[in-house]
Amino acid sequence: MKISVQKEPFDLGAEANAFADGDMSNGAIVTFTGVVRDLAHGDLDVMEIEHYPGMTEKALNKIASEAQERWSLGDVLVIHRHGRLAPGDQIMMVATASPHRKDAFEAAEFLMDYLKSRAPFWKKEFTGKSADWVAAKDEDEVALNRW
Amino acid sequence: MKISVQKEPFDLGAEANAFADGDMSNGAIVTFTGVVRDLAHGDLDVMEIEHYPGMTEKALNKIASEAQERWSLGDVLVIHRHGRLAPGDQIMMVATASPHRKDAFEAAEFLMDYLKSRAPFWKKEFTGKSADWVAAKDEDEVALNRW
Amino acid sequence: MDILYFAWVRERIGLPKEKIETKAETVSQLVHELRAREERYEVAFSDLSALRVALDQELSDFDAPLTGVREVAFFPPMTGG
Amino acid sequence: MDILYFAWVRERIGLPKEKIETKAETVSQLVHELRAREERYEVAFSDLSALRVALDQELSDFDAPLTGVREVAFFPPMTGG
Repeated sequence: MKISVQKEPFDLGAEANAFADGDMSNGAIVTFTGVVRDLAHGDLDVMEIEHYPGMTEKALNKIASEAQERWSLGDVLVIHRHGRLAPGDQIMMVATASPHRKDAFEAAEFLMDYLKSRAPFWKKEFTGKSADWVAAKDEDEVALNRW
Repeated sequence: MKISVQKEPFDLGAEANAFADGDMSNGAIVTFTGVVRDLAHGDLDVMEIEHYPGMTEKALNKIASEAQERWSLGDVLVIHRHGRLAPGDQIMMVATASPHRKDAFEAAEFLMDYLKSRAPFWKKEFTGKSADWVAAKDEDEVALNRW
Repeated sequence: MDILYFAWVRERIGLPKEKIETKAETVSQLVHELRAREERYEVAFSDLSALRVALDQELSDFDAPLTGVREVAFFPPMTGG
Repeated sequence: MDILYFAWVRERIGLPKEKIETKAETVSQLVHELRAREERYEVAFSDLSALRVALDQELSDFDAPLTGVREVAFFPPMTGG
């Protein structure tokens, strides 16, 4: 299990290869990567991600351990950035390995659903004229009911 | 949309990075990678994948196009190898990009479910003492009912 | 008409491809003709539920008509992914 | 006891962290005390449904007891991923 909370960019390809190479016995590998996007207004300059040092690592470890208990998984990877990011920058990724594709997919979706609303990160969007905290979405809270 | 049926290995990391770089406007990127594994007996030497040249490319294009019609997707990638593979070798990968994580996940699962039983590939497993065609699984046929 | 065989169907019949002249109007009639040829065909086609058929590279059914079809392929259920 | 504030709660209160002495037995009592201090606290805590609380870095509830707790954090619903 690798959990990383970091300011620095990560290399999706290098992380995916390292994850796959480290887990040869599982036939199914799923990755999810989140990218800063500018859906709302088309004028996003910067996204700033605040987090709660200490609690963040604990929360991510707990979420990843719970995934390993609920599904038949090999390794699990969670990387989440904080600090200033620009549109197009990769914010986070998760990876799961399992003997079964269904488990790998479900565990990755579970990790994402929990990351969205149970890991202590907060996003603030800066445009030329405003700076707004991103509001939590009801649908993200609802998504947790699935698990 | 990139569809590749190839004998050569592919580089998961390089493919994932190229896919992500080619699609900056979608916030959610999912990849699935299939690896040759030896679950049955622990003595797999080689897996040989036969396919139906011509039909394979058509079937993969059709599956990928259907995914793009059913979900809100940016780019879609499908790579599938044929020929001789050893345990630990990567057989295939799919990648999906979407503004929404749910769409990216569902489309990737859809692609996998259809690849499993609607793309003309057949696997034969060689061990020290036997050579057997892999039987299609009922559960893979059942998985299609979801879509 | 080109007839293609894949996986264990190819192995049982002993060749990947052959050209045949046929008046069969449906896939079923074609299968009937092939089975009558030799034992290796009889064996390969003995359980149609274990076989799939593609007409001109599109998955099809054993009832399907062969009108205009140039390529027929027989194979076991696919195991991709 | 360390009190931490994040995101707009931090901005409204104007500081990320403070040490306080309190006899509050639950989170609710602590919130009540803080609200009585100054208007910026009153504003930040005006709608508890828009807030979350963590006790010693574990998500908790406003009814939870503070016995033995060393670190309380207040913040809006999280927006990770």
